[in-house]
Amino acid sequence: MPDLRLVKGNEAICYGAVHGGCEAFFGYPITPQNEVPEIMSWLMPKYGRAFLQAESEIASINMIYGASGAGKRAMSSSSSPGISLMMEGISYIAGAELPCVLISVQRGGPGLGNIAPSQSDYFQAVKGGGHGDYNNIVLAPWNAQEMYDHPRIAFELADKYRMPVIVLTDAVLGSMLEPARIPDEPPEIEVPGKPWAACGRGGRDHKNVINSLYLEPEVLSDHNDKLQARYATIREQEKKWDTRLVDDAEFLVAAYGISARIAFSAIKMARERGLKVGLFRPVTLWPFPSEALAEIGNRVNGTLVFELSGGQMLEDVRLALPGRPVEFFGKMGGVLPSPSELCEEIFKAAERCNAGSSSRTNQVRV
Amino acid sequence: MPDLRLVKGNEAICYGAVHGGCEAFFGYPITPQNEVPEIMSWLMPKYGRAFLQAESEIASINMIYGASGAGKRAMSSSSSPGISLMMEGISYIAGAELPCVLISVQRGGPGLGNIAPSQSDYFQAVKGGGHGDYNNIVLAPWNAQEMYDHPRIAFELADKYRMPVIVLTDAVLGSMLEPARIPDEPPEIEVPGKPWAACGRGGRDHKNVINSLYLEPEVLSDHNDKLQARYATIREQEKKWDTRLVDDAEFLVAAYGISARIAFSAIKMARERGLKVGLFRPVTLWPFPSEALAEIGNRVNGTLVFELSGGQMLEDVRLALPGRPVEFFGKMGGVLPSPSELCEEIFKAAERCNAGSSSRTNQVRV
Amino acid sequence: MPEVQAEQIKCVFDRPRALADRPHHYCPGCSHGIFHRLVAEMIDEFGLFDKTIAIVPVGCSVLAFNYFECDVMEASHGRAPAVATGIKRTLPDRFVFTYQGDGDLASIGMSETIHTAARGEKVTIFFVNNGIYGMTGGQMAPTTLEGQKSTTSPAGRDIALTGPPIDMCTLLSSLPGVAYLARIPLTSPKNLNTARKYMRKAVRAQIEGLGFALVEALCACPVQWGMDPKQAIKHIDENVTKVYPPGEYVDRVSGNGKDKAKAS
Amino acid sequence: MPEVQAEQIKCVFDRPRALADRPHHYCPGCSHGIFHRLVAEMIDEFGLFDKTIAIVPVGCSVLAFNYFECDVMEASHGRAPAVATGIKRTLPDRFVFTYQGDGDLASIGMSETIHTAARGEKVTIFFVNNGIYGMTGGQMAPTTLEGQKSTTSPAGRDIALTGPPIDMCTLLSSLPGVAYLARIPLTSPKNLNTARKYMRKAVRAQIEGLGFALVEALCACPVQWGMDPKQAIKHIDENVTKVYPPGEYVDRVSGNGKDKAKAS
Amino acid sequence: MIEEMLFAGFGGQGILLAGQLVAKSAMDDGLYATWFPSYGPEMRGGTANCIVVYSDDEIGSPITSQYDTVIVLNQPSFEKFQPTVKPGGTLLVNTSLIEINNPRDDIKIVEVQANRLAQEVATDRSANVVIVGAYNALKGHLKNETIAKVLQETFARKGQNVVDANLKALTAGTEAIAGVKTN
Amino acid sequence: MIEEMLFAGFGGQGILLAGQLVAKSAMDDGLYATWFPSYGPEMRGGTANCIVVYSDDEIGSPITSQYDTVIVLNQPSFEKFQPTVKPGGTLLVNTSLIEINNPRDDIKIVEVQANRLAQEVATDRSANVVIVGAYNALKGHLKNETIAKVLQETFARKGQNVVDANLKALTAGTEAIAGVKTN
Amino acid sequence: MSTAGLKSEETTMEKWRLIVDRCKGCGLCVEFCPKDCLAMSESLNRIGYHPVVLLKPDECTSCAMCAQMCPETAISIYRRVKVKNA
Amino acid sequence: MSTAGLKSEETTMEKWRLIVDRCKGCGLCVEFCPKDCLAMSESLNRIGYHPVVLLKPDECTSCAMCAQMCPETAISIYRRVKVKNA
Ligand SMILES: Cc1ncc(C[n+]2csc(CCOP(=O)(O)OP(=O)(O)O)c2C)c(N)n1
Ligand SMILES: Cc1ncc(C[n+]2csc(CCOP(=O)(O)OP(=O)(O)O)c2C)c(N)n1
Ligand code: SF4
Ligand code: SF4
Ligand code: SF4
Ligand code: SF4
Ligand code: SF4
Ligand code: SF4
Ligand SMILES: [Mg+2]
Ligand SMILES: [Mg+2]
Repeated sequence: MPDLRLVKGNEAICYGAVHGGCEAFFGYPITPQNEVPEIMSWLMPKYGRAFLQAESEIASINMIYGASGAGKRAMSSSSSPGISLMMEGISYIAGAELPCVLISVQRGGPGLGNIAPSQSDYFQAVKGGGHGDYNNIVLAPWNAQEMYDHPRIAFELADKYRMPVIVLTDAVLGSMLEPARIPDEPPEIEVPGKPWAACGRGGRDHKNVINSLYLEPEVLSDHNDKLQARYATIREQEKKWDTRLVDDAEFLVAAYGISARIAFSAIKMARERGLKVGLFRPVTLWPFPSEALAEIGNRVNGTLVFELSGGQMLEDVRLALPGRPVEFFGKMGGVLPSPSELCEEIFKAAERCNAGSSSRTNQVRV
Repeated sequence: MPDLRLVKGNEAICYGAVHGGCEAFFGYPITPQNEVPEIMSWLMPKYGRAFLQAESEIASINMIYGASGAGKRAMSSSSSPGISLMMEGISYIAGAELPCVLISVQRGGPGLGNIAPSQSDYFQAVKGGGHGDYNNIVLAPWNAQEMYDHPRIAFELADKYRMPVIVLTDAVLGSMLEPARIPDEPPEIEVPGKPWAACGRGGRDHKNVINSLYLEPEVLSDHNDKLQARYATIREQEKKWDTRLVDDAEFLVAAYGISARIAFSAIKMARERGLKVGLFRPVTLWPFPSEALAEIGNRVNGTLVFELSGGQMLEDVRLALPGRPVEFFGKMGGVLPSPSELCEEIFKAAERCNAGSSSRTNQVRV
Repeated sequence: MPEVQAEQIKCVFDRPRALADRPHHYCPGCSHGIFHRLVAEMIDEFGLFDKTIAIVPVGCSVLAFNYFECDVMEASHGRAPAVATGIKRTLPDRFVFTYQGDGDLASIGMSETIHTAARGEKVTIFFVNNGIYGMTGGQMAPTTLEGQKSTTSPAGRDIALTGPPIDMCTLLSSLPGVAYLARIPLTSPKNLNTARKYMRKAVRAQIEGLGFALVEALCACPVQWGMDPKQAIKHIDENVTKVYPPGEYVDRVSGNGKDKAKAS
Repeated sequence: MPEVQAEQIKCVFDRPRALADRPHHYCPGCSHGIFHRLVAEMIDEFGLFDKTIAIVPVGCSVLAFNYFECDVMEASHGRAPAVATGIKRTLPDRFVFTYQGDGDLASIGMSETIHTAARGEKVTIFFVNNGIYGMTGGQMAPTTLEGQKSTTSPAGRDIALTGPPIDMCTLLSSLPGVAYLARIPLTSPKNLNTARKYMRKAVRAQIEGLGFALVEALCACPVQWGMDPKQAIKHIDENVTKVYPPGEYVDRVSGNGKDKAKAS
Repeated sequence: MIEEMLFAGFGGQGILLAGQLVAKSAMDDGLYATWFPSYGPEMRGGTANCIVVYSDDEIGSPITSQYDTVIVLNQPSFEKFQPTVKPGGTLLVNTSLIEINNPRDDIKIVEVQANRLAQEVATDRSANVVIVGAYNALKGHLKNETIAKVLQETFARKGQNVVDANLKALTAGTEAIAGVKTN
Repeated sequence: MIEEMLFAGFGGQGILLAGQLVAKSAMDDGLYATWFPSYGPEMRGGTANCIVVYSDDEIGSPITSQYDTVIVLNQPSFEKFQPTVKPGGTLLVNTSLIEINNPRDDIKIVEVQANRLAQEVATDRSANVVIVGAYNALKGHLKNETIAKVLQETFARKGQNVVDANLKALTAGTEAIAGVKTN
Repeated sequence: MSTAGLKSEETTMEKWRLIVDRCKGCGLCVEFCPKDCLAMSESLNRIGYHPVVLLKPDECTSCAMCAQMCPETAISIYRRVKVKNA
Repeated sequence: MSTAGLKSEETTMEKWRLIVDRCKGCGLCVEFCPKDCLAMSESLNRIGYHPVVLLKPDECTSCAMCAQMCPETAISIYRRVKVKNA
């Protein structure tokens, strides 16, 4: 087992990517993920891989399209405004069935907002900020170890399903130092062949075309059906989640990423004060582990969704728990509630649920 | 009452915008909305208003930002890939509390897709394809008359709430000819004052700043709270919907825009065949008329959501009808089911609901 | 001993191998078809068939992946140079070219064009300047001539409102990353031969690792110009070339290694 | 009758009215502060206080809306020229300027910069070229010098990989929509006077409706350059100006109406 | 009454205009009407078609897959769209350019030499108007005067010559059905 | 055991490094540890602070609002963060630069002349290390040798001189608390 | 002067061949033939255009100017050459 | 050579004024003073920098070179001028 290193989340991402076989990185600086291009600028060349600081996020995502279309494991990293600029490109990548990995280090929005931690880009990543019916697999790490592990997993899933995988994280996890086990050198990995890649025919008896244009409605419809079928497979096979203290739980908190960390502290506090609270943490935000959540959510008195947003994952929780009391607590703009503040909210929410005063629909923000 | 004119939806939009007080149009060509910039190129100058073909959709949305920040009613129009490119700009406009109107004429996706009609950009418009917690008011016209009326309404709502309003339509409604009552000349309208506009101080005792940057988390949090409070007001006051044949309905179809047109034909067919079906058509997609839908949806045997997508509005319908049987029928890629095909689907869905075999969660696509 | 001679039929002109044997979707008289063939000839001539990756744009030539027989990627509107960069950076020994229209390259894709040139990216761009948005129905392009009618400048392009046409060759010629830059109208068999000469250098610029190369073809879009194909060709020779002078703008490929940076 | 004289205290240098009386957030020795003041002086000098709309960028000067006392809009990264266009097209009698860094204007905003210039948009750009991404922590900009270390070129900029630095004045100078274009380092009181001279013309270009105007200031970013402020100033004079020659590149403002398009 | 119809042909044959003529006439006759076009990616030369619906009741779907009437001006359209005529419906065929193979026997197939008739009274380009005349002669839902008025409005900008030529083409179409050739 | 602490001061005072020193030492001592920074938009001269948590149990939140220990190196930080010390917690104050106004009486306020001590044994710049020494002398959660080893690793690249100076600063801090000044 | 009835894929001449149903009748080949050998047919081909025809086969020099200018690469050109009989 | 103890907003000299707590000690004014009148203080001001001080007020010519170069516009310059006593 490799030694522990005290690493920044952004640093862990770089090692995770390179160790996960990343062959090309294209990115543009933006706080709070600047360490990613900075480290990649020397780490990639060290292993003979391509690094280029693109002139913009739009160029980045389109360079990825090219590199990925040519059969390479390609990645970019950005934060909220930069990710928004990639929406057309992401939709193209999804449409052209290309694998790629995108690191989204969320910061405060909307607009220029600020550089403080946030989780307000959930909808963008999970529901699809670009046009058309497509999905990204979305992974949500919660500590430095997962910041290291997820890029590799992301590349594997991306190649397996030929689609974009987003590692959705935030300014805290990106800039926080924490121990993680990271080998010194990239481990041996196996990368699947990509017979579809447009890398020059090299004697192949047919040309490969990377494309998302299907002019005939029937053909585009079939293409969409194929994508939807793939998404259905992923929903069946790739849901991942994590729980803490749920076995005897009477109340549940659902949170991901940094929120789950705060929630974990808060539920421990709550338990000290006598309330049996458990934590449900989706690790894949898409596919969302609805059934696993329902299994627990249906036997507790209520569920509090905690996010650094105005209530986005909330909708997926509500969809997973129709008719069950679901409460919400959120903070926006980079404000992080302390565990004790959240603990108070847990008590209030639990009380409302116990008293039956938690409206089962009042939080619908549609 | 003005005479009927046989107009294309895209043409109706132009008259609607100009008659609604549009003072600046910036846009970039893209099928299936090319008539909009084409008509605006002569219609706007005719009334001394600004028209400029921008070099890109990104430039368009940022020109709108400028014109709107300067206090003008500004609009752009585009279709799926072009709208995706505007996501950063839209988020900035939302963050800076600027009014603007955006016409989104949806086409087949993802990626380049095709130019056939589609409704697969619902999530992007309704959940927020850009970063951060923000909402757009989203209007969904279903005939040429509404294509004319909605831009004006959109400007009014945009100014009232200082936020983007999207008219979400599609390739059929955009290129279809239909009679609409459109006056020959722009009617007199009243435009609210914009004391916040950055149009030069002109002796004002303070400077006006158009901005979405709030570096301090607490301040950005307050800003977000303010936006959320505004959104709550809008959810209370601005929901609009339309129904057909719901009074005696035993089954319901929920659909918007062009889908609602097809559905309207289909439910008439179904009624001829003895099934009492009604139509629920949200006119505002955000705020989504959940309560109005619930009122009907809770008393019928089931609801079929019909969209030209893989199931997007579906989620809002499910959120509005927790625990109720909700079925889905969708077509992607520009394929338009005929009314009779949809009629078949209505019968099948109604049967499943009557038989109790409509799973109440199986359609969750999260 | 007198040589015995016989007569044989020799093919002197035929479709290049890299050009698919299928009908184009272009309008009658559209230059895209000619330029496609010239590009395909280059692939044949340099033996690049098996190591070429073409990037086709969004524009009338959006379906060009059906016509080039090499591997192809379809880029989003304007971003072909970024796509090319992504490929070339990971497969530096391949021949990577983009084929782009003027709306694609000079309007929405301006940033990618300039930056790719500025980086001296070793890719080749075949640039179809027809001064109009063909595909979307004849809207004004940044390259549309002064006074030219288009569906978004129905009274003719007013340069007081839109600025004068953008001359991409001149604009790019100041960038040191550019190894080769030339412009030629596709208006006669003679010009096609010059085009071939230029295109050869643009291929060599990449193969020899010299840097970025671009050949701009002045093309006809008879339909959107409202002209018949012959008129359109004449219009290019008489009017378009005045605004866009043909010639070599940058040449760091030719033997002497010096730039020849003057339009003829 | 001999004049009766008395002594009075006269202010010979003070903060212009258009510059807010509050501390900047910039690092010690950062040129942004100087350039802010020069811009504010222009607003005062031309009496534009009440009709100016400033557009500030994303970059270290992102908070410049706190410093300019006129109306201000904050643009998204790189898009200030589009925002300016949106304003100027609807309020043609206002004075509209953007203030932009080199990452903002020459990297992500390249397209908006070029197109706004090409359209001859009647706006004025004050361009802070410090050859680096100051705000985000010293990453390479397209303007970073060859061999210069940055956080994304830790071994020094390798132009074989990134291309040589982009010279915006040269690039823009071929566009006929440009009415005025000049570059000056902010490295001495004398240069500041030249800067004022240039900036006046850039203001006039707009006021007189002549077209697009841009003044590029070669600026110091001591912190990201890893130099102290004095070294940084010296570095500009000795090295930066070699790559970016100061002078007037386009001048359609001066009396004679002719271009003077040569860098000194 | 609801009439759902399709017009199909080459891009240059004036298919879209023919449909608009019918839709506009229907509107002017006080009916609800919709017209919806569809064409390939090419600007010229590809196939084009449009769907027209008119009715005395509010129109739901402006598109459908089975038509009361289908009008085809070229061979590919004939092949492609013959199957979309509702049983008992009408297929109007431009036999100037179309060879009728495998005709269905559950529909009414009407042959019109649209190009020839057009050339006779005007130019080739008016074949689309000929067939509109034929259509209305067959179905009779619309007022002939209304169609003539709409034609007049549509072509007014191109001069009275053009208007007249098209009016003649309309009449030629009408008469082709009536079987009464007078000139 | 869980220790939640905050370091705060000007950007140039090595605040972030001091926090990292503690976090790294905790990790090397086999504890869980997190370090989270926060700074203003300025690259230099603004205020900076970081939160360090270490514990013998898995750490939930790496951030909190009340701390067991707060270390402040400049006046604005003192004003801002005194209220964030948990009742009974410790506030370590760099009295070289801070004037203590309105001290709370429910916390332990420890004064260290960090800049002066640093200047005495090394340079002004080591004030951050001085205060880390003082902190551990007070709390004693971490092994002094570990901190010294981490210091060694951290400054190795800058040469043994710098390492030695910082080791001295560490000792100076330790001794300031021990009240034993030996040199 | 008509290709009417020509249902084959190509009009095969010895030196000048046309894929008839690929011709879009643009007339560029006609325009650029230095010998004025070509003209447009009055019939339509299967894709709805009036294709070109080689009016004067004897005057054709196989110079390929027509083929060069054809956007459809519908024309191919052959030449009778004398070869050594090895 | 120290402004220590200077708690006022400005150091007020007749011809040379500094807003002390706005000075970031960059030294550019010092560098550009043709008369070498300026120097950095050893004390810190309230924002944590060593501000500049006017060392030789008598030699200062009010030329404003220092003020010109100050990124903070922390310096303002005054000059004693003779005016007609109207
Ligand atoms: C992001 C985006 N914006 C706009 C379009 C619509 N569009 C398709 S092609 C085109 C312009 C084509 O013009 P040009 O590049 O000159 O090529 P041409 O058709 O003239 O060959 C446009 C605007 C698009 N597909 N994507
Ligand atoms: C879309 C987007 N991408 C990236 C960023 C991050 N960002 C902020 S400022 C900046 C560059 C600043 O450099 P420059 O324009 O040269 O200004 P300076 O700070 O040097 O004055 C970047 C990349 C952003 N805010 N938005
Ligand atoms: S529209 Fe113009 S560019 Fe497009 S295919 Fe037709 S002629 Fe060619
Ligand atoms: S980082 Fe550079 S540009 Fe930014 S404030 Fe500091 S010195 Fe100025
Ligand atoms: S080969 Fe030459 S001579 Fe023969 S038809 Fe063609 S252009 Fe004319
Ligand atoms: S150039 Fe080609 S397409 Fe045009 S008429 Fe001649 S053969 Fe036909
Ligand atoms: S005014 Fe001139 S002489 Fe006086 S201190 Fe400033 S630079 Fe020196
Ligand atoms: S130039 Fe200004 S900030 Fe710099 S030292 Fe002098 S007074 Fe202080
Ligand atoms: Mg074009
Ligand atoms: Mg910079």
